[in-house]
Amino acid sequence: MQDTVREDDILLEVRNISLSFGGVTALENISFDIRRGEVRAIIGPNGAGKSSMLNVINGFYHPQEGEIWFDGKLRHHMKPHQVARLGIARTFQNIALFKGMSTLDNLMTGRLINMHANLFSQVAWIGPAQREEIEHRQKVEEIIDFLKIQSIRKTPVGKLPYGMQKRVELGRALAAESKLLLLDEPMAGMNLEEKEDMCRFVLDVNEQFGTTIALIEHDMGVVMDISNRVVVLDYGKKLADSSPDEVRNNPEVIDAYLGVSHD
Amino acid sequence: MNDTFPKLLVHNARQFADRPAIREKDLGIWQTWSWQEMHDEIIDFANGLASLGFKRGDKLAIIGTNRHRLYWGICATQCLGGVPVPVYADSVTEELRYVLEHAEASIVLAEDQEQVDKVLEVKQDVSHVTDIVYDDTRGLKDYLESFLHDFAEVQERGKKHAKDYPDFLGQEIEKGQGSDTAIILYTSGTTGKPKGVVLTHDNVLITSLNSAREDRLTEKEDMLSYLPLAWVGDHIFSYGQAYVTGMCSNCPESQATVHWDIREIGPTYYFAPPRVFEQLLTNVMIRMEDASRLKQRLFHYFMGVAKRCGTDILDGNPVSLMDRITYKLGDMLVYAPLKNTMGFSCIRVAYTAGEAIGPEIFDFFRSLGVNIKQLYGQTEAAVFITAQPDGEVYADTVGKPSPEVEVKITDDGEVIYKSPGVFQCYYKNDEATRETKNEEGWVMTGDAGYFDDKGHLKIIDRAKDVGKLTNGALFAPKYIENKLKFFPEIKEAVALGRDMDYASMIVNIDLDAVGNWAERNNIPYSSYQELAAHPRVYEMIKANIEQVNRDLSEDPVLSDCQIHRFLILHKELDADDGELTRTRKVRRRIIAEKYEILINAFYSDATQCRISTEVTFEDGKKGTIDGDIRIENTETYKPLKAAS
Amino acid sequence: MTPDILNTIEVILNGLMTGVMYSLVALGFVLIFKASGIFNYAQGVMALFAALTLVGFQTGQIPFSHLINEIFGTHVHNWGPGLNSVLAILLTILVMILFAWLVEKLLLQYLVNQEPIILFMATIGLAFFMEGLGDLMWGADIKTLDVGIPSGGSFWWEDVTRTWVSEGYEYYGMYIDLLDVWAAGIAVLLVTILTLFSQYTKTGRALRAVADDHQAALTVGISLRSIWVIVWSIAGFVALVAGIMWGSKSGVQFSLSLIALKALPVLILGGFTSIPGAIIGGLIIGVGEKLFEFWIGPLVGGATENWFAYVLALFFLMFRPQGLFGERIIERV
Amino acid sequence: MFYRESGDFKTSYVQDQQIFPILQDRVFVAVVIAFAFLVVPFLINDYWEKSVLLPVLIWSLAAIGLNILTGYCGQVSLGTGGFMAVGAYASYKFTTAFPELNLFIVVLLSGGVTAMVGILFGLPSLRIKGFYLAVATLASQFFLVWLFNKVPWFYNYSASGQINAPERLIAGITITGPNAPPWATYLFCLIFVVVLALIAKNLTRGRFGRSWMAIRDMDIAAEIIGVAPLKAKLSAFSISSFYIGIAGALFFLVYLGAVEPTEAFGIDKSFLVLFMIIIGGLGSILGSFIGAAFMFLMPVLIKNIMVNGLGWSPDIVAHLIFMIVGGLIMFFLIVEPHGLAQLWRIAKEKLRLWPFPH
Repeated sequence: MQDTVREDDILLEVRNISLSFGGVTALENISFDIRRGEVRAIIGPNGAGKSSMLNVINGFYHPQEGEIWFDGKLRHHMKPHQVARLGIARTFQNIALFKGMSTLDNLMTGRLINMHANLFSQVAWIGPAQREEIEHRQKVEEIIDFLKIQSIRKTPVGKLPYGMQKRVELGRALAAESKLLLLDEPMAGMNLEEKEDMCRFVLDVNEQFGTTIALIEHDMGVVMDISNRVVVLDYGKKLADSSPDEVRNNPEVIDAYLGVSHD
Repeated sequence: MNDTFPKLLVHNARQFADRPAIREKDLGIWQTWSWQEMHDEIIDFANGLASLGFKRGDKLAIIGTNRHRLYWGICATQCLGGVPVPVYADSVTEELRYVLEHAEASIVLAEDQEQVDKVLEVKQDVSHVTDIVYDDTRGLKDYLESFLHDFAEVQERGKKHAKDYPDFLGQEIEKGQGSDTAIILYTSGTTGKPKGVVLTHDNVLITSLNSAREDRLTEKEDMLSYLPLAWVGDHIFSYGQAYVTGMCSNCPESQATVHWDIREIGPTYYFAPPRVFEQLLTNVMIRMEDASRLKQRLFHYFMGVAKRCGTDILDGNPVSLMDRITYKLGDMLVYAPLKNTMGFSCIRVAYTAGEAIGPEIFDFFRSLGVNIKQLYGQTEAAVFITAQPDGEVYADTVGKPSPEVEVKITDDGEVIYKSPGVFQCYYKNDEATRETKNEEGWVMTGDAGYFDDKGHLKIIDRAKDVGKLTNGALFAPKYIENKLKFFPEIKEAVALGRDMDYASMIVNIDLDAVGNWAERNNIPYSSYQELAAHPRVYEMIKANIEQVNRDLSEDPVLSDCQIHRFLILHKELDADDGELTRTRKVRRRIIAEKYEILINAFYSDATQCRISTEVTFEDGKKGTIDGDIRIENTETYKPLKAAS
Repeated sequence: MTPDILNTIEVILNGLMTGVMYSLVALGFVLIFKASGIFNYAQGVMALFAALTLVGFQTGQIPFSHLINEIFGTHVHNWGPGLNSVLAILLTILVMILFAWLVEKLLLQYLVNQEPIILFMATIGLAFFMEGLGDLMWGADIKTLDVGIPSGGSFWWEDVTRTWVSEGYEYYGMYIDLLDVWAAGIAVLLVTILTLFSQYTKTGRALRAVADDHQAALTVGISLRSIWVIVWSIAGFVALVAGIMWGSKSGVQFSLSLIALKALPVLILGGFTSIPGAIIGGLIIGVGEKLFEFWIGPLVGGATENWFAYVLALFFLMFRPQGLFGERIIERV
Repeated sequence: MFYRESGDFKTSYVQDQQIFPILQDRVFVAVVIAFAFLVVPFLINDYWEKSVLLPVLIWSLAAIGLNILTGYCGQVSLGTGGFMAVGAYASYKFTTAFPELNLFIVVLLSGGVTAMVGILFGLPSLRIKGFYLAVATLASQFFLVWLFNKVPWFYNYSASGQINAPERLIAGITITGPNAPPWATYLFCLIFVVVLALIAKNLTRGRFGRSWMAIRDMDIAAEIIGVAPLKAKLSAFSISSFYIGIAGALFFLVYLGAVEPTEAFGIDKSFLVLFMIIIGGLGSILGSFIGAAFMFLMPVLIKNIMVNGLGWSPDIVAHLIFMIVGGLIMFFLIVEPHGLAQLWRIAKEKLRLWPFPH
């Protein structure tokens, strides 16, 4: 990689991250960066530490070593909800929607970090709370429109088919209007058509809202199509970090990953 | 005198100021614009168009579904004395290219990225298009072409333009006259290139006004605008009548959500082609199948009551007190909830047109108290030629001539008319204009029909399809076929008899309906062929045909068309075998060739006929089906009245 | 030793004995929780029910006699003089197995894959139901239970401990109820049997397999439903043992079902899945509450046993949410 | 069947976010409330007050409170009885220490005190989940009741250890004490219930409600999208306790008049309220009402039928009621874990689709 990138083009940088659970190493000395406005893919075979990496980025796991720089600042020990407020949103590999709520409420929940009406105005409802509610409802409706999920607006998400749930989850992450969007296998378990739709949405999000995206994905075709740069992890170590084309031709990567993915 | 739509807009903005003018389900709610707000938006957009260099006489093509801004585009264009040219949203690029080229459109108003892409694809071929304005910005952020404009951006330019030339638009609106061209509507002809029907403000406005008066439409009506913008019906109902009455048009969220949206809005005024009503009825029946026994019995009992007295109550005919009370009860328990689920609770007037509607379907809705009526119209007439007045509604007629419309039947049986709505010409197609409209202003409809003794027009068929039997009596194959196809057991029917002594019929049974019936009656069958040849099926179809014959015998004009002989074909007519078009219309010529043996047998004494037919299977392989086909005679009835 | 020290030792010993009782109830919880993930609130009521049934058999009561008399105006009470203890215990075991089968048949099979908290609440419902049922079957009056386990203070121990006191103090010896000693012995025996059972029998191994991984157990052909019946039967048996002990000690009565509540903090301390945990947790709670009452009780008006166990569990949870022997929970997303 | 929604459409989010979006529902609720305020006070007598209306209203309030914590925020609590006791004793201390203090304020302050206690006992919820937490809440139940028994300051050193509600007036009308007219106590409770139910609805449909439900449905995901678990759980604990405290205060002041803590606020009350929300419907304000009415009135009804009607002995009937309650709990958890409120929702959905089945 040519290092012609300016410092403030980098949205997130992880430096020498190491993470272990009771002696088992999950990540070992990982460093890479995510530039503003790009789609960054993190790939690797099962157990490579991809999800752990995302968990580190959004503060769910705390690495024993290493630094995380976000938006030009060194990030200190933070809880996940504080990280969310910094502007990092994510989706989950196994759908983690709020099953008892409707699509609309799930998306509204995604906007909670932007809502501030205090207890007393909530109690009264009419006034600031209602105004705030409507203001955010509008934003959420735009996302509903964007993701074309109007018809399931008031359906409890538990009743939705899998592909739709994935879409709603993306919507919930979008609702936060974050700077960085982490997608953990957004296309896992989808059929071809759903995958194409989801690819389209991911690219649209990136273009329309200028959101920086980091995603974990197994489908190499998808990764090659939509990502600008790819990090390859294997057994908690970084194997490669370059453009999709270079990764595709990297013999080490082929050995570790591509070779076995065609079984 | 408000003789143009822009003038009406200005008038309505004063008269109905805060009343809703247009709604659109968007972002989860019914976004609403009052007449005043709509007026301001349209004025801004018109000014914006002017700033783009759009001027009197220019054409503005509009492509997209029912979006409020596209409707605004129509009026804004008219404000400047320009001519809107709506294009069907599902047009392929080829059609779009033709219309844009032919109409010489200079600006295109497109709904969204999809339509913009289409327009961009054809743009280099069509020289006139200078600018493209789009409504929905989604996905268009990266389109950097300077001739692409966001609708809101054009309105912003309009505001500036209005500041620079404050009197400009008012003067332009004043310049407009009733005789100016209001719109060009391209009809998708079944053959050849589409023709652009030129209608003036007078055409649209007077027709709208007359028809609205006839049905006493007021500014309180709600109309669901869900049919294609480029279709004359939508233009009259959602635009023409809306402007003359001040009522509100409601645009659904999307085509996929129409049935939810209608339920929410609960329109008071509604139009749908027969197939929509048919679909609704089928849905009702299917959904009732799953209901509990009690509900089913309740439903069927009260539907029986409705059948007995519902239409009479609707038409204001005398009905016994007991029936009135039961009907009222039925209304509480069944009819009103049913109408509620379909969104028909508030309907005052609903129209259907375009093709014949099954009497069962028609009566079903009328007996519920939904005032559906039939009308007969054409793009060339700005819709209204005839319509059924309240209280005079029949399943088999299309009503009486609308106000100020004269209708005549030519000697050949063709319906012709003259009205204030009659179009000026086909755009840049004088030859076609001359063929359709004569010097005195009479327009040929191309339909054969006659007036019954109640003064109602009855349409029989396309004039060119109507022939004569050897005795000189009228033979209208499609009319009889349609009558037969209203029976659920019959899927297709082909009537034969032109230049013959009598009419015969080739029938295709409906495998689902008849198969179902067979299962219930323990009739085993393994194939369509076997079921079709079953004697009891023949019996059933025969009964159906005789029912049709009985109806026909009461018809003063068509009593000679009664079917004398019929057969049930051993295979289903299939588009793959060329017997039907892809849109499932019968290809008479192919059938005549293919089944010549059968046709000959009809007009001989044979009661049996052997035939071997080539078929194409689903996987594309060819094969043959052999079969002995029975031909049966049917009862015919003495005509009730002699032809007048 | 001063009498103070000796008294403290006595309190500790008594606490240990009470703790054994808690452990017995907690044991039933752990068994069911391990095998089915169900937190069986009804375990205490099962003990009450088992004890009631046992007494009923012993005294020859006719089940539902009150209800029958009420409805039909009859005056039936007993069908005979009653059974001897061994027979009564065997019959009661049968009843508990029948009960386990019914629970599986009527309740559990409909609740497979429900959230744990729903299952928990269902067992609360079950507890209420059984409480009503037990009372309706056998009457709500307090009954004495005697299956021949010796009870009363141990004079031998009193005599032995009397000699431990330092010169110049007056001391009457430590009081230990023989019943408690028996209970402790039986508890040890029970745990041993259960351990052997789960280690060395096929059924036992199947139980452990189910506890480890439901799905895996299903794929190797272990019928979850029969496992549940077995586990509930064993829990029923444990409940019977606990019921006998508690019943012999303080009579068979409604308050017996409340020991289930006491078993909850025991479980929290010991962890829900560990049999040794249940034992040690029970001992800690038993000793803890007795000592606390002994030392602090008098200062605050006594009756601290009502809440001590819970508050202790609460504080404990704050620092070790997984209990003493529970595995550390690593949360995943 | 009765719904005619066609034409009842929403043109703004304000309309769309109403508590009762359907016109007919709004009318119905308005009629019910009007009836409760304008008609019932004229019909009420002692029996209806003490045996039906007051307890149902007060238990509804407690059920709403527990539902906020358990139904909405997913934190199971078995400490309801203890928190009700806090409300009761707080109200006793307030009204005896400041006899001039308006009763409305006394009750609200009692709720406030209970909310504080709730926060204190809610702290462990940050580390403990599920039934671990349920067990931990038992600590509050037993400890609090013990406290009110053992510390004489709470019962003003009265010889009996009981507390008795002194007579207090609002605008010249006696609200507490033996001489309070039924309509006054009823209206006093009704005002609290109606206002607090509305507030509960407002809270649960807004920012707070969503953060609670997010924690309930998937706490880890909730935290990762930015819900602070500390705030969400403690706010649920405090607001829930506020409601339960008010219920406790009303229970003591206007309903019982005299209480002894072990008897009035025992663990059985905790279970009772838990059952109310399970049977009524977790996560539903309406369900809290239905559940409270059902759980309170069902035994009363059975007792009336069997004891007064059939002449059975009360203790047999009491056992039967135990069985029925337990059976119902199991039945509902199996058949409809979302309770009567869900049955009502389904029925309503059916009525809206009538005559179609779906």
